Amino acid sequence: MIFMEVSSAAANTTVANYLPIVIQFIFAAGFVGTTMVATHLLGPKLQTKKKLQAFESGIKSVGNARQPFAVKYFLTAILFVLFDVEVIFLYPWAVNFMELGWQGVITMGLFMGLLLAGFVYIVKSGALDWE
Amino acid sequence: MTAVAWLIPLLPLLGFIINGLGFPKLNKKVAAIIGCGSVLASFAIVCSLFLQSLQTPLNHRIDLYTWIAAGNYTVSFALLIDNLSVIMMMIVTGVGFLIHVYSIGYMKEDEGFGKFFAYLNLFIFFMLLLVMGASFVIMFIGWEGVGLCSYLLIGFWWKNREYSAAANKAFIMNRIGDLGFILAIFMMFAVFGSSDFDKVFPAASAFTTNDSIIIAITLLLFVGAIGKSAQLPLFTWLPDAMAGPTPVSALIHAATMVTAGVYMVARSNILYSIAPVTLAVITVLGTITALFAALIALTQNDIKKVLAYSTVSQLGFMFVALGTSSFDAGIFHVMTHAFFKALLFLGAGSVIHAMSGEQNIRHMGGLKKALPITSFTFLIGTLAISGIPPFAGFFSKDAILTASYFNSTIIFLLLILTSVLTAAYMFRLYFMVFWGDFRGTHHQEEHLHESPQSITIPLIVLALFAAIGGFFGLPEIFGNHNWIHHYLSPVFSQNTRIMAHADSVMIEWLLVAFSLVVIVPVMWLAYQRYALKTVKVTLSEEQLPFWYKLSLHKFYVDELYDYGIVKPLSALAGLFSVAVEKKMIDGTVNGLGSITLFLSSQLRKIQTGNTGFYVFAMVAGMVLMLLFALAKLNVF
Amino acid sequence: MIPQIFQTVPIEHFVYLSAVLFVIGVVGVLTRSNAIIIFMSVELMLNAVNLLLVSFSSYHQDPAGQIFVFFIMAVAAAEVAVGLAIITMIYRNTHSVDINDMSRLKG
Amino acid sequence: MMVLIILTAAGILAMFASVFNGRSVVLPVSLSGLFAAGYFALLEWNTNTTYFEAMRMDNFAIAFTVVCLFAAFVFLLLYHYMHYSSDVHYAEVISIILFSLAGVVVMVSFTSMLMLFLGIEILSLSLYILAGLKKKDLLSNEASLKYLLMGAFATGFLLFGIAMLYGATGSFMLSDIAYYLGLHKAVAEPFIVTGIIMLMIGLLFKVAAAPFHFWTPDVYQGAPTLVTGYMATVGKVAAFAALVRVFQLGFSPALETYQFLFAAVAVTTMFIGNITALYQKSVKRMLAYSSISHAGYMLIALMAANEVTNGAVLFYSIAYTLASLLAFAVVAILQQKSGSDEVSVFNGLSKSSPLMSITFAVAMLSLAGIPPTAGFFAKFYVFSAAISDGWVWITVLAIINSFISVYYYFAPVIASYMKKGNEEGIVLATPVKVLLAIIALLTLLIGLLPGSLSYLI
Repeated sequence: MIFMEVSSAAANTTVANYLPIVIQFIFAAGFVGTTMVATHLLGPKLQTKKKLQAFESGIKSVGNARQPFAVKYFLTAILFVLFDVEVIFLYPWAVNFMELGWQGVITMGLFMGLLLAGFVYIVKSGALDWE
Repeated sequence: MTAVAWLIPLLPLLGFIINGLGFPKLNKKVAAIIGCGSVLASFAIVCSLFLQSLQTPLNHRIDLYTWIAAGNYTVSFALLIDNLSVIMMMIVTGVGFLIHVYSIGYMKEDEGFGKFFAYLNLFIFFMLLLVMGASFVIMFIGWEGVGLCSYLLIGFWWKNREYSAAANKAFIMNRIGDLGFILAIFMMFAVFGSSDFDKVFPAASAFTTNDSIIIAITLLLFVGAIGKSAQLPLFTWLPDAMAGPTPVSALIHAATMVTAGVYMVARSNILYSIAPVTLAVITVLGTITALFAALIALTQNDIKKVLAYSTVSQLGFMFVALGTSSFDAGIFHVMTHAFFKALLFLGAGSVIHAMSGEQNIRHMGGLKKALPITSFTFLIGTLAISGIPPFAGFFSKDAILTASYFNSTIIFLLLILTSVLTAAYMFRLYFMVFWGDFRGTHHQEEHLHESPQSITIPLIVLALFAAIGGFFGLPEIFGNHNWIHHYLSPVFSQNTRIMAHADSVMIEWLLVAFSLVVIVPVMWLAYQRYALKTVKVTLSEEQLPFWYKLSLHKFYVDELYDYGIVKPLSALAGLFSVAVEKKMIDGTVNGLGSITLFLSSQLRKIQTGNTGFYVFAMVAGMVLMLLFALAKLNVF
Repeated sequence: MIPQIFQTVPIEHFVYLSAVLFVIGVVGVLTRSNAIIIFMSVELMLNAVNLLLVSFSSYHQDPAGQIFVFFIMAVAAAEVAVGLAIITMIYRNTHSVDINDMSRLKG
Repeated sequence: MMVLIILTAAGILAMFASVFNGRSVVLPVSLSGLFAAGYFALLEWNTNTTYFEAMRMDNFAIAFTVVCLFAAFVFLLLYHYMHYSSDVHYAEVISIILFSLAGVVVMVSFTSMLMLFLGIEILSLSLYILAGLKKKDLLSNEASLKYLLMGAFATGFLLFGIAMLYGATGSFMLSDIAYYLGLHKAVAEPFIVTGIIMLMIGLLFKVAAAPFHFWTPDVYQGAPTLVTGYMATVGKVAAFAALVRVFQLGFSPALETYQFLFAAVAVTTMFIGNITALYQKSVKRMLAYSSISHAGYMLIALMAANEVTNGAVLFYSIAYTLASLLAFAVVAILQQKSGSDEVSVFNGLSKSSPLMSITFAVAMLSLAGIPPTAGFFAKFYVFSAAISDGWVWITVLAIINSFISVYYYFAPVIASYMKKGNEEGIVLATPVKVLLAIIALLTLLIGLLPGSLSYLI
């Protein structure tokens, strides 16, 4: 077993070693908790019947609030995800910016150029036109 | 001439290409010239090879190019020209050419004329490949190719009919045979590292007699032969194949393709001589097939069906010859059989042609006046197949009977019985068709006519050979040395098991005597029953006196014949054809087909269309694979 | 670049965690019938692999594992884009994203 | 590398052509891209050029690249002649095909697991989209969704396998993995075994081997016919090349841990494919099952894992690709004309289009493995690869299977020659005719001269 040595080494690990994970958990839970509590406390509370309706201004709400989104939202969201994720390739480049030098710049330029080409295609084919 | 031997298969292939591409634009005359001319040209080359082989035995290998190179195995596209392949080539191109000529007349009204010749040429090409191939792989190519052509040609007239169970049966049976053949080839690759004759046979000689590997290979090869040469239990496709045009029946299902199994066994005689067990199997199976098919032929009413069963029976004879190690007798019978059976089929075609497509012999009768040439040549064919000296069939059958006599008395007696039956059903056929009164419709009678020259000339030529072909293998007693035995001896000479039984003079005389003593009375009985008596007994008053003129004594013999021979044999034949052929063999074959289809209908239900199930199957598969792999490593 | 302290956590623990996550993903694919949720389960499987890769990367002191993770993320994003587009297309035609309704092709 | 650049550039050009109203330049651009890519691939013959320790253009890679480029070339032409005026997404389809080819090139030339993953995904994502081309067609939708969900699921397994192997060996490089396996051969490591099997499953899914084949019939039937043809040829051949490559370059020292699994999968695949195909009315679906069974035959060569394997797989791929190209082309043309893909549309084809019926017959003969077509020798190679290592039982089963298959391959051929149908002539564009004739001739030629190809790799 390749992990044998590690397993034996694991004998002298302590709970303290898990501290970063514990801290991360605390942060994650704490952030969610804090935000929820904070909005609850900070928001002004005027709970009249009309206030609880989905729309005010005298227009009665009709049907289910869970209407399908317009596909346009969807398309934009999908495109956002695509371009957003590509950013992760910038991260290792940024970290090693100096070592990679000009070659890195050129490579990333090419990468961004290809992304940009995709973007141009999207704009040209009208995927971002709202109407 | 061996330098241009590669042209022999190439010419028919060219004919196929030209006719195939030209159809339907090419006019019929040109198509016929190309179709027949290419085969004739091949035949000419073969003839020159034959003449050469008469001086010095040929054993020439032509390596055209390396065909397959897979790892350690190479198969070169090589042709083998030796005396055995030359004699087979003679049969294929010679008889093939005559049948091509015959087809010009037979198919002239057909709109698929050019296509028909293209298929025929393609068939000749593959058949030549089969007999000329210098390795089992090449032979297999030809083997599959002729099967394919047979399939195409049987279906030639099936345009509007539903694709029937009969065709499937033919298909499955041939598949089973091919399976045996190809498995044998792969076994040869595994054992000898090659499938070339000149590597396999010397290597096989090193094995001891009855070595299990050799037995397995020979048995598998024989399974291939069973399928192709319509032996028990895979023979029922052959009568069904009669649906094709008659020249096809003559060429493929009588003269050439069905004898491929015989050729293959003869070619691998060295392998078989090491496996006496297989030879015994072949002998027994051949005998049973011969007897069995002859019994069935006795009661058939379709002219082509009778001939088809007769072919099966004669093929049985050939296998007995092989099984008793008289390979030359087997090939000799292949040759004479090609002559007389092609003749009979072509004659039948001529009759069918004259009868406007009628095939039921009960509706024929008295055709000898209208079709004199056909009738005469058919008679020669009948005499030849019945084994009447001096016609061809006598000598070849005689050689087989002699060989079987030295092998086993029971086999010998059964074959004698089969010979008698052969004479009985053939003369029944002959007399029913050509003698007696015409029993067809008035319309048919008006249109009775002798066939055109392109049909009668091949008949005459074949009749000539059917009459004299036997002298190629004159037995010792007639003073002449057995030509075919000596001609083929280079091929079979390495074979140590072939017994020299020159001291069989007594047997030879016995057989001649037997032919005259037994077969001639059978002929006479058949004449009584089928030529003189009205077959479909429509007793009208005018005819009765004629019958009474025949003596009471004769009537008695007739009764005896009826109750003593015909009735029991008919019953036996009925039993065989219903219980064994239909129920057992066809049942099994169709059963195999329907089981597979049933499996198919069940298996497709797994494909539910539900993605959830698909994913589940994937996961289940993964778990199984992991479990097996980890269990194999003893992880658990 | 990788905090030393993580390397003292036994690698098995990471393997177990990601195996569990992976199996949760598999079970999600197996049991749910909503195409989007199945898709999310697949993403969960991919992220389990990501976790496994980074922990091995840390264990082997080899950045290749992390590079691989980047590629998985990028490809997963592309897959999501294509997948959601297909699901949208189907929703427009059938007003359902239930895969049990999707069995016109069978046999 | 040049090959990848050219294919990507051609794809981008084709993509832009659609938004800048340049439909007419799409075909010239894409075809010249294909030819240039083929040329540059062949330039590297016998050079074994390595790129970034991630790809190696060895002869294996080049041969498979060229086969896939040829298949793509055929489909581009067919697509052009059948859909130029009818499909609004004409240019996009072609650019997606070009992009997917970039994935194919990566898949057949990788030396690192990362590239294997990327190649597979580039190809698969393209195929997911292509399967759903007919946006309003519910069957096409369903095919696309099924393919996507199951494909993504299979990718999960593939990645998990890669991760396990990385954990055990510390590298993504095939050569490193092979080195490690060679060193620790005796050690039964669950990590390695699990890794190999998970990865195997991911790839077996792509080649449609049982029991990971369930997507195939549904997707093949639902997808537009030309796309199905593309999947069945390029998609399958590339996936198979990847499978061979990863097991040969990476895992060969651990042969005994997976060999019997391949044997079992191969046998199951052949039987399921062939037997289920018997009952199909739709020719497309029949061809889908047939393609499953062919994966089974090819797996036999892979399982044998000897010096014949590469040649056998390449030869089989070529024979299978040529025959499938013909078959799908004919089915696509008939389907466009009559709107159905049932066997009955073949009725009377020999009258209405002799060329199509004869080429289709050649294709079926080749797929059924009847001499002297390429398919016979393909099977011959594969079986001799198995038999030379003593795998007699599997050869017997494979031969039985190939005989079963003849039955269903003949059904449409019989329909086209022996049944009466619509005899109105079918008009084909001349390039399509020439293409069909050339592929059929190639099939026969390779059958007659198989030796010339077998020395390639």
